[in-house]
Amino acid sequence: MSDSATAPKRRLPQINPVWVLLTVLVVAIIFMNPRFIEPTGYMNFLKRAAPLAILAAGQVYVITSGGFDLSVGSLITLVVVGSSMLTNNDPTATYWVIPLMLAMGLGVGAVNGLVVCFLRVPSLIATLGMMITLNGLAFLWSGGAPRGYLPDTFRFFGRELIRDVPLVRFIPVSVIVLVVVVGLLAWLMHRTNLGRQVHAIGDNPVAARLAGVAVNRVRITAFMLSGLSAAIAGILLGGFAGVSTDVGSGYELQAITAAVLGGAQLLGGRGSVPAALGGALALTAIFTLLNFLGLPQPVRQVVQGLILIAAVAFAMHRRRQTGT
Amino acid sequence: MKHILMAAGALAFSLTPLYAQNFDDPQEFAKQRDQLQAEPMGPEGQPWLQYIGGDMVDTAALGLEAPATVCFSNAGVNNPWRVVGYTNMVEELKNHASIADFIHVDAEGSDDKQIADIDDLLAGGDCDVMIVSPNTTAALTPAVERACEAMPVIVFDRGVNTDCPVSFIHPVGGYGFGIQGAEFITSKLDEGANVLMLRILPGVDVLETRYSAGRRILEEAGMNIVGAEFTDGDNAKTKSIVEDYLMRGSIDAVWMDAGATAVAAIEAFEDSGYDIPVFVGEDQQDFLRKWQDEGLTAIAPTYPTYQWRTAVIAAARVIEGEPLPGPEWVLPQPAIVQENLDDYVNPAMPPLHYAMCGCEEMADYPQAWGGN
Amino acid sequence: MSIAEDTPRRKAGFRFERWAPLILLGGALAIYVVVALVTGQAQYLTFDNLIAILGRSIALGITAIGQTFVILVASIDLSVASLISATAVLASVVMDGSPAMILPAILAAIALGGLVGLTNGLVVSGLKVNPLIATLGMSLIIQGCLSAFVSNFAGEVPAAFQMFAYGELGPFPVALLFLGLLAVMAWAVLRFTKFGSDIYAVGGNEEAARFAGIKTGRVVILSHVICSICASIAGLYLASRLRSGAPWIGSDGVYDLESIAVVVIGGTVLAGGRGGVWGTMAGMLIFSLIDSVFNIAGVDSFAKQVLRGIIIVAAVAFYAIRSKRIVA
Amino acid sequence: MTDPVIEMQGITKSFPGVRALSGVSFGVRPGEVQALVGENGAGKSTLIKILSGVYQADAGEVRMNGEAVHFVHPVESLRAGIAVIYQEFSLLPERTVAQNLFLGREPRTRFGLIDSAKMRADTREVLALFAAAGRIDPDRTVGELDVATQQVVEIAKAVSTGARVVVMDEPTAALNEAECEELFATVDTLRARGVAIIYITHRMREITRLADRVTVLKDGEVAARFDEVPAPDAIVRAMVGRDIADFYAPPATPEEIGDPVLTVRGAGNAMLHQIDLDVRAGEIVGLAGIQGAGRVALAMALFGETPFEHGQVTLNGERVSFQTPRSAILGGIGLLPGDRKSEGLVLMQSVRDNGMLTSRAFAPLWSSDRRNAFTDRARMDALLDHMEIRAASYDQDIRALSGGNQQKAIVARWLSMRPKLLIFIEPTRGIDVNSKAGIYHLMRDLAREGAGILMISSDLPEVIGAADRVLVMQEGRIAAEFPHGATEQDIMHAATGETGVAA
Repeated sequence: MSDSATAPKRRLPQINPVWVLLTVLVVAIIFMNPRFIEPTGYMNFLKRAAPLAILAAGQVYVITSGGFDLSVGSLITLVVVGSSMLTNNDPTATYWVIPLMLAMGLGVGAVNGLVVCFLRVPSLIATLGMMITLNGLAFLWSGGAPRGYLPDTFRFFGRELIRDVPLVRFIPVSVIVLVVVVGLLAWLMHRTNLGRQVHAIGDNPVAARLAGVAVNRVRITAFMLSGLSAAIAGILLGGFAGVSTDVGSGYELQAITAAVLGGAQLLGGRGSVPAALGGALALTAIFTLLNFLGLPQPVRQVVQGLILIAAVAFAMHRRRQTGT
Repeated sequence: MKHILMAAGALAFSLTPLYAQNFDDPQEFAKQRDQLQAEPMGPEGQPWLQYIGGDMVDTAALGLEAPATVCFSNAGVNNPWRVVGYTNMVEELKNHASIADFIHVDAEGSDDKQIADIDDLLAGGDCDVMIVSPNTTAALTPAVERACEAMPVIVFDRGVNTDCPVSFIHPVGGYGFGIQGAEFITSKLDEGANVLMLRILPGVDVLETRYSAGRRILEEAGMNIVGAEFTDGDNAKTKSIVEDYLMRGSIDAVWMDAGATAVAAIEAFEDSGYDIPVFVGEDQQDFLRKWQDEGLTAIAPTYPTYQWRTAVIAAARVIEGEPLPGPEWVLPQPAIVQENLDDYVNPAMPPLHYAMCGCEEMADYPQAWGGN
Repeated sequence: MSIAEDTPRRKAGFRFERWAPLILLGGALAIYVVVALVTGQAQYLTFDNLIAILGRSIALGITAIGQTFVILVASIDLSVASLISATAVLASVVMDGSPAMILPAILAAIALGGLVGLTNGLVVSGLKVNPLIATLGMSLIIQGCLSAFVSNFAGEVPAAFQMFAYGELGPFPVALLFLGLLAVMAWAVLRFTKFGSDIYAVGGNEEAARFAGIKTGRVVILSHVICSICASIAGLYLASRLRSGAPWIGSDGVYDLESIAVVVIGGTVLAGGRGGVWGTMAGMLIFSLIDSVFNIAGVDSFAKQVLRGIIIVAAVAFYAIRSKRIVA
Repeated sequence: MTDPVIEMQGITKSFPGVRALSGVSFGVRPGEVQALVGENGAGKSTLIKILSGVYQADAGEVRMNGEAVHFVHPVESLRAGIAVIYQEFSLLPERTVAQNLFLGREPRTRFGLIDSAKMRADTREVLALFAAAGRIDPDRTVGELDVATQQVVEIAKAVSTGARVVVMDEPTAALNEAECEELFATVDTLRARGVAIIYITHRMREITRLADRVTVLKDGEVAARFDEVPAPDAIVRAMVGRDIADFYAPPATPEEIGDPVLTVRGAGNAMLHQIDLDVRAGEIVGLAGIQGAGRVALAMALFGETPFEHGQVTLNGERVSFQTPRSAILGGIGLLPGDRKSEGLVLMQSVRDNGMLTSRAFAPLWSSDRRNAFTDRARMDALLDHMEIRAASYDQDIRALSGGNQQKAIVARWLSMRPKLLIFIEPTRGIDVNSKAGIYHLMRDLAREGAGILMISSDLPEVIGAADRVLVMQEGRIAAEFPHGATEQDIMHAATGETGVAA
């Protein structure tokens, strides 16, 4: 339309249903437990959600580019186990171990991407293989049980609080990490060429390639960001909870669930980092709520399953209604 | 979806009364309580050679000749307890010239795979004696029965529903573990104190008996059990659960059915700014160190990993034709308490090392166990 | 016009894809023989041992046959593992040691499988939910319902039913013969029935199938029902083999992801429309052989996992690397 | 004269933003070949899709043997005896010829199993109608067959349904001369059997050879109806219906044509042989040929997607050898793919995102998506405005736009890169007549600004009208060259290899 330059029309911002869901859940939690509105309540909640939220923000890149990353859970385990092996009780080791772990996350992501791009193995299988391999590596490296404690310097990010903050009294360091990482990933996804091209290759890789997009480079970058986010999540989880051998198991499916709750389209083309954050918070809120309700683990599983199917069915329904 | 839920619900209601399996057996409870008090026989200071109850089986009639091949079907090395145990086993092998060959197959935590593994060993291996650490009791029974027909079998850790093995090696048991922790709590706190019970998983026999014994004692002493939660053995989840409980009220003691997440639970108190209450953990180094550093009021019941040594010793005796305790070899199951804590804390050992390993005197200690 | 239209397809005399599973299987077998010989354990090269290897992965094989159907229609089923647990528990509880209840238990298990498959199929084809998500959700629901009420081995199968897993007919285990029979039946369905033909059509090009008058939704649903029923049978087999059912046997065996891996290694493509049940059987045998190789070579269980992950990727790359299609 | 088997009356159909058909009446009798002609976008495909039940008409009715029918699904029309052979093949490449032929209606044995023997025999019987029968083994998988043979299978599939009405949509597009003759013979056989045939084509020669009657569609209306086949000129006039000089932009004057932008000498690869080609600045070169002649292969070779394996390529005076589209784009080549939906657009993204895609692809990954070395948002919007793209907003998903507007957005993608050579593949496929003229003038404007343009099109009038020079490809070679103003006959002869007309 020729007048669009003079009066650029913006689409009415459609509210992503995940925010509605999250609001309802938070209200329900507050109803169940009024102390949730105190800093201890919601800060603990955010602290708990931080690793999943970061993971989901990374996963969105891969999903939007048209793939899956199932390897993030075992990558978390490998990061925690590996850090404990490398720091070996030495507080000063943190300063090189953390960069090394971030590099390892990037490296694992790069391998995933290379396998998908050049060996042409579908990402579902490629990252499944990576998941099994990394789990084995974590065990192999540690001989079955991690050998070192994580020093407090390492655990700072996942465990410590910054106290005497005005208004909220205290802020967990992990919440700051969450804000910074998700903010960066959101900026990359929605304000840079990378983000637009991730969308493009997930939408139509052939068209993107013929338009000059370096499809492989973008895809590998998406996997690397997912790997990096898993490494960060691993550092937070290790910091929050200390060493154990199966820290990350199950996180890959939770991350995909969170991204899908946030409206990311499986097989690519659509995805939003803030909405994935919303999805992660909503998922954590569901768990918290079920906990408050005193519902046992099995019920949580059922609820998670129902919500997952309902969210996607609802999205498909809406898409068909809008005729697209 | 609705149909499924209804069907599952209907199914469940028909199940629940039938299959609430009995993990609360007063007779077994009493028996294990006695065994905890009993004076074990055998060499003092070497609990892996000691036994409670005096029955012995003769193995000379089995007619094996040294050196022989021992095959080991392992349920898995998928948690630190089993890793420490398996290391004990490998190190113990060095003490036995009569065991020429040792074949280890790992079922990676799957019943189906372990059955296949045992069949493989029977079909192709040149096994003379088989050691089995069953993944689950009922499922492995037929496979073990078949193995018994071919050769002498030693079973340890979990049992099987047959008495065909030469000996079934195990410590006192789950009730004993539960009793030790809960009695410690009742001895430290008054009636009405708030106790939080943390459990790993439902349905695992050895853990269910720990819980039922613990709960029985706490209830009898009039403790207020504020909750019993499953943690999946997940540190992060444990910490979250404890934090949530702390938001709702005070806790005077924490009872755990396994110590893997004990430190995470303690940290929840620390991070929320509360004093650490009376704690029941297990013999993992990280917990023992925390206990020592923070001066906790705590106890660490154990499910000793030295039973893995005992399994090898038993196999060697079978080969050599020596008698051994059987058909059940009940090992002592000591708890670590304040008085002997210093004997077990060893900063050189990894955090998830189980201190009650009976391995301190072995040749490659501590390197083989990951210590420095 | 698109690139494909203007580029005449090159005629391929030797269709690599058809033979790839056999090449892989041959490779696995060769490795097995070499490892047995090199480690001086020739006793592993007997007929008995071959049977033992064949019998290693019966449950996986049965599940994978079902999984082949859904993957051929370009769907996928992640709910098989929890369904296996559920049917194993259901069967062993219904039987509860009584031989008279064997038949009702089998029927109940298959009915449960049919119901789950029907629901999966309806959600996938009716609500258009991505099959990965639909069946993942279903898996959580089944597992949740199951572990809400059962937490350990429940019930007991009568000795007569243990024939399924432990019986032998001549030198062959009954279960192995059953698996063979099931594979032949699956092959026959895919090869000789209209339904089988429809499966390939829907998986290959859903639009073309619909234009040809095929009720595509029905084909997808029926494939899911078959897949779930196969999983129920695997559950029955495991109940027979383990004498009872427990809520973790499916997930412990990782039957969901492993059955998918087996199907894909067998040359069935995830995008649907190409592949078949013999490839899946080859994939299953490759898995069994690899397991046995690890056992006789005494590979440390952690290294085993590392190798297994690499092998899965490498096997799929073996097919995929030749394609020019962009995958994601 | 027999009664018509199909009668369509007053058919009207609109799509969002486009009126595809208005008040079209059309009929066909048993045992006749009715040619349906019209330019791309005239409404032929829409009419056929309404006949076969893919679309429902907004108004009007379809009668079959005198009874009103209302198909809501292609299966219903198929059952009623109407078989449509679409241009896009609906064959399953992984299945055999026999399986494809009887897809969805396989013969069964008494036990309900597929009767493979009968299916094979029936396949042979159907194929016997075609001269190609001897070459086709019913058990071969379709993917192994070449395009022409696949076309035969596609036709055989329609015939095998026992249809009384067969619709053929440009069936000769992929066939060489001998194969065309086989097809004509098949059509004659069908006609003799009393089958009614609706034959869609652009080629006058085929109309003269086959048709009994001709209906011409233009802009969604019946422009002319001939009960006897008229001279080709009459048909063409009815099809275009306007002053051709105005519809196409005027050709370049000699002064406008500059130095060669692209020179190719002796280049080739598996699909191309001995390609010699020049494209000059300011010039539009048309590339004609039948499907499979290698026109797209040539474009993709120049663009680095399926590179040349030997020979020389010079772009703007420099020797180049592009191995990927990226390097070709950096070198100054742009390409508009022929299949917009599957090769051109990222459908779920906005109009602006589609326009900026290429410029972003060459900017640093981490830099802002609003501005890069090639363009920025404001300039892209100005470009889109300049091309008069009709969209509610440039933030709108591009899939909601009409084909012509989508095509313009892709052109905008390239304009921001200022390419020296632009390759258009089927630039007006599926675009309505008015937008077509816009695209032609746009191409001419680009040429005037100094770009060389290579246009690949299957629409012969378009190649003739829009290009300054026409190259004809045949079997991977450039077979002939014609100046502006060549006739369709000349080009068709060269394309099908009937006579070796050299330029």
